[in-house]
Amino acid sequence: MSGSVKHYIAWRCAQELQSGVVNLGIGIPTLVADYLPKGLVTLHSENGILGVGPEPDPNEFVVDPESIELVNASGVQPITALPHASYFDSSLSFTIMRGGHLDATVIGALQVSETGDLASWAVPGKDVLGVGGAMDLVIGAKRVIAAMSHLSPKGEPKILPECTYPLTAKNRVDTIVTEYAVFKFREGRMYLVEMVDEISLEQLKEMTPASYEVAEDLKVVKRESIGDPVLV
Amino acid sequence: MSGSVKHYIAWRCAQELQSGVVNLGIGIPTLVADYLPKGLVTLHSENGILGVGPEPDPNEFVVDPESIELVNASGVQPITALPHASYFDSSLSFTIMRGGHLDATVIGALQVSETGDLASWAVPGKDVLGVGGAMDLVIGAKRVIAAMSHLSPKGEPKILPECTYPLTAKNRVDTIVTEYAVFKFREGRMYLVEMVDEISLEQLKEMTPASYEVAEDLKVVKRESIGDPVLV
Amino acid sequence: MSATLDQIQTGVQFLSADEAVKKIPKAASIMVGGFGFPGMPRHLSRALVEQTDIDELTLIMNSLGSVSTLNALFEQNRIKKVIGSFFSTNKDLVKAYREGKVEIELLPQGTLTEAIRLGGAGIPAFFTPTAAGTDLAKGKETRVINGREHVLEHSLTADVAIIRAHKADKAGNLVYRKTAQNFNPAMATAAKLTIVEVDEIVEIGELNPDEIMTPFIFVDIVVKREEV
Amino acid sequence: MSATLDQIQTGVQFLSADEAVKKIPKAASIMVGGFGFPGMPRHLSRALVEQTDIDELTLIMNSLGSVSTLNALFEQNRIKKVIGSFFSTNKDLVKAYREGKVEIELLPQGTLTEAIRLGGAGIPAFFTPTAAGTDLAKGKETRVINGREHVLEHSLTADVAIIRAHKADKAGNLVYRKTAQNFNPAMATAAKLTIVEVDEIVEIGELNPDEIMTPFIFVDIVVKREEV
Repeated sequence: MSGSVKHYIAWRCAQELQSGVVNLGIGIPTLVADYLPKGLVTLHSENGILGVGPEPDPNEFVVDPESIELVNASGVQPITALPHASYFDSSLSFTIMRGGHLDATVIGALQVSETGDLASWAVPGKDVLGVGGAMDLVIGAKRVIAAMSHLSPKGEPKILPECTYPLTAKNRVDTIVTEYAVFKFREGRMYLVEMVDEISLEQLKEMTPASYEVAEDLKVVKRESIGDPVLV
Repeated sequence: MSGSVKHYIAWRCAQELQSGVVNLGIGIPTLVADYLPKGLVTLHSENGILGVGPEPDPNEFVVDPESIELVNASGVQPITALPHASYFDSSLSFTIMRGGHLDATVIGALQVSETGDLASWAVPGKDVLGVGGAMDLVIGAKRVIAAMSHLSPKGEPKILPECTYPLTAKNRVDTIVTEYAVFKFREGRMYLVEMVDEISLEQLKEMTPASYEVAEDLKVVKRESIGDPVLV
Repeated sequence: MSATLDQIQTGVQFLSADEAVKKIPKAASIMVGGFGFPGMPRHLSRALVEQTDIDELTLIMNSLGSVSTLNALFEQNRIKKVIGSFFSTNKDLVKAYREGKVEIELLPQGTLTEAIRLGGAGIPAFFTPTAAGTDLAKGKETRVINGREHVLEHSLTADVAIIRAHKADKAGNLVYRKTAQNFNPAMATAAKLTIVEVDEIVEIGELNPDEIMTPFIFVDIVVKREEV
Repeated sequence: MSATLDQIQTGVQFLSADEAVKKIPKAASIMVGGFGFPGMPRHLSRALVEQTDIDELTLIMNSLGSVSTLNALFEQNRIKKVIGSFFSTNKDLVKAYREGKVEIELLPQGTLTEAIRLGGAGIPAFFTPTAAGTDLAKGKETRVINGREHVLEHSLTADVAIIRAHKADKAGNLVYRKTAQNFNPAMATAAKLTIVEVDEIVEIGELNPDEIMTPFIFVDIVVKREEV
């Protein structure tokens, strides 16, 4: 997937987020931060901060593992804090997540099923030695936005009748954003609500084995070239 | 029970406490504070302080319900804080209690059984509308010292084969201190370890229907007149 | 996302006590902070007492002292149930209970605080050793874990929490002082609508981010206390 | 009890890192604080790596990065089991796991932190919605509560916690900074022996009592970090 496609997906996710508190997962979701309305959306990071600011200038900031105290959920990437930020321990951080207090999370996905199941952490047949905070994020956030390429790197569909990869959580996805389309779950049914004009409904269906309905108000949009945003 | 008897019981409890962190219940246990070795025992109060100091001078301190911020577990009695004090919320306060972190609690008792059951919060046939933190204290403290008069105000025994009043907790009492005797529980058995010289073993037995053994090293002591301690 | 001070909007509202209590629905469950005097939201309590069309309430609070500003609610017959740990000394409540006007659910204080904290954390039930083998465990599921009997307790959430803090900043972050914390931070996490009264409102950036005890995400409405 | 500063003794010991790790028993379970770099007790970790007669260890920690000072323990074959949420990127650990030398128990990060917090709070088990219906719930008891499936998780305690804080006072009270808190405050409560490394040791009374995050009751040994 090209950088510009990733940025398009991130930008499109950001359009879903106009206020509130959001946790962004790793991968494409990290890019979403650049497109959020300034000051209206506050970012939470599970390692213990509400009010994540931009990364410090790498030319001015040297990471010393012995003394660094402010990083994002990677555990190693330095960040800054916004003026309204607060810090807390892991228990309170996961109270925010599991307890239903996040307005949304944007999370990368390996597969999503037509019932909103999410697979994002493991691949069958491989050792499963890490899960992190993904399951808590997805179980608790008021909205779960899956940000993903429409097809796998091998060209296989990822939006399926049922996930074949190990689940992160059942029935929790609220919105799927890919480079071709946006799907939303309403009362347990999956709807196509937006697609780009460069493909047909039939082509989309072919790439999307999950059963879904086409929303009455389906929007057909031009995929804009986003490119790297200019950081202010 | 006369004031001097209460003070004797409190003083005798304090002899059990030479270091660590202790929570004192209401009634006689409150008096224990006056007899503790200075600086070696730190007091915890369940409303959220570790490091309770003496009450402020009532002539200099006016309680304003609108603004008072530092009280003991009564919720209304002002206290001071020692130099090493810390404050915390109820969750952490009960983590200290239930989690087994208190070295001891001294608690008033209505009845104690020969298996170490404690009844301290309710009387049969009356409305039971309050329990407070007693159950958590007794379930969690490393040592539970029951501070009590040997007989009820009606002259009835309180140290019994089985409690007839509603229990606070089962098998948790470690030491019983009355104006006549001290009992300790060792490996599930109750032992008489100390008594005052003004009564005989037979008289004590008569007041104490619980079955207990007389410790090999039973101490017979003179009950000292304690009186009000001089606050420094 | 390098938002500056004047761009930050968290959605936390700053209202008067009267405006705030108007947001409380009829038949609401309400958590009320405080342990005795400290941390008790007396300013919001007075406003609630005056807002007489909100009734059939369930109160979740540690205790209700005999001089509590909320006692008028019993005289007004507006309370259906109270859940907490210590009500023995409140004559109005004991009277209402004896007359069958109020239901009381008694929990050990540590079970109450943990039920609230876990309610806010999305954990609906837990096994505690507290109260095992006592009357307060009657009718509750028990289980022996690590050789010791435990009671299954269900966590608590509420429609509304009315709490008290020392300061809020204009984002809605809170700090508490001394023994006035008590149940307030946990209750802030466990209600759909959290209303907090504070002594002082300060600018964003004036609170040390390491010392903020309740992040704004748990706060909906901030009310500045007025002198009584 | 009006103790003055020079009379206060809490029993907290102040030792060197080498002296401190000598208190760790063989075959101990050890909680290790930190989330990535911040809050990781690197000074104590180095001392533990050098104290080679302590083995058959169980580590309880969120993750073990590929540059962790503790990785030497795998080369030294001193680890029996690790419990935590993310180990995928640690080549030494993955290698030891594939060779059958190390057992790994994987928990969702929120379940891990709550299991530690509740372990310290004397609550041995809880129902969480996290992981319900996933492979990480396999073999675990489940129950539908409030219409939703939950997994019964057992709390964690340990023989030892090695953690990191910013400052300790001479009573043993601790404060943390920024995202270096993470698992440290909960781990301090959940171990029989809590050893903490700090940047600075200050006099009693220098920490604001409202800002102390770990009261001394949870601390056994304080070690001042030395410059590396």
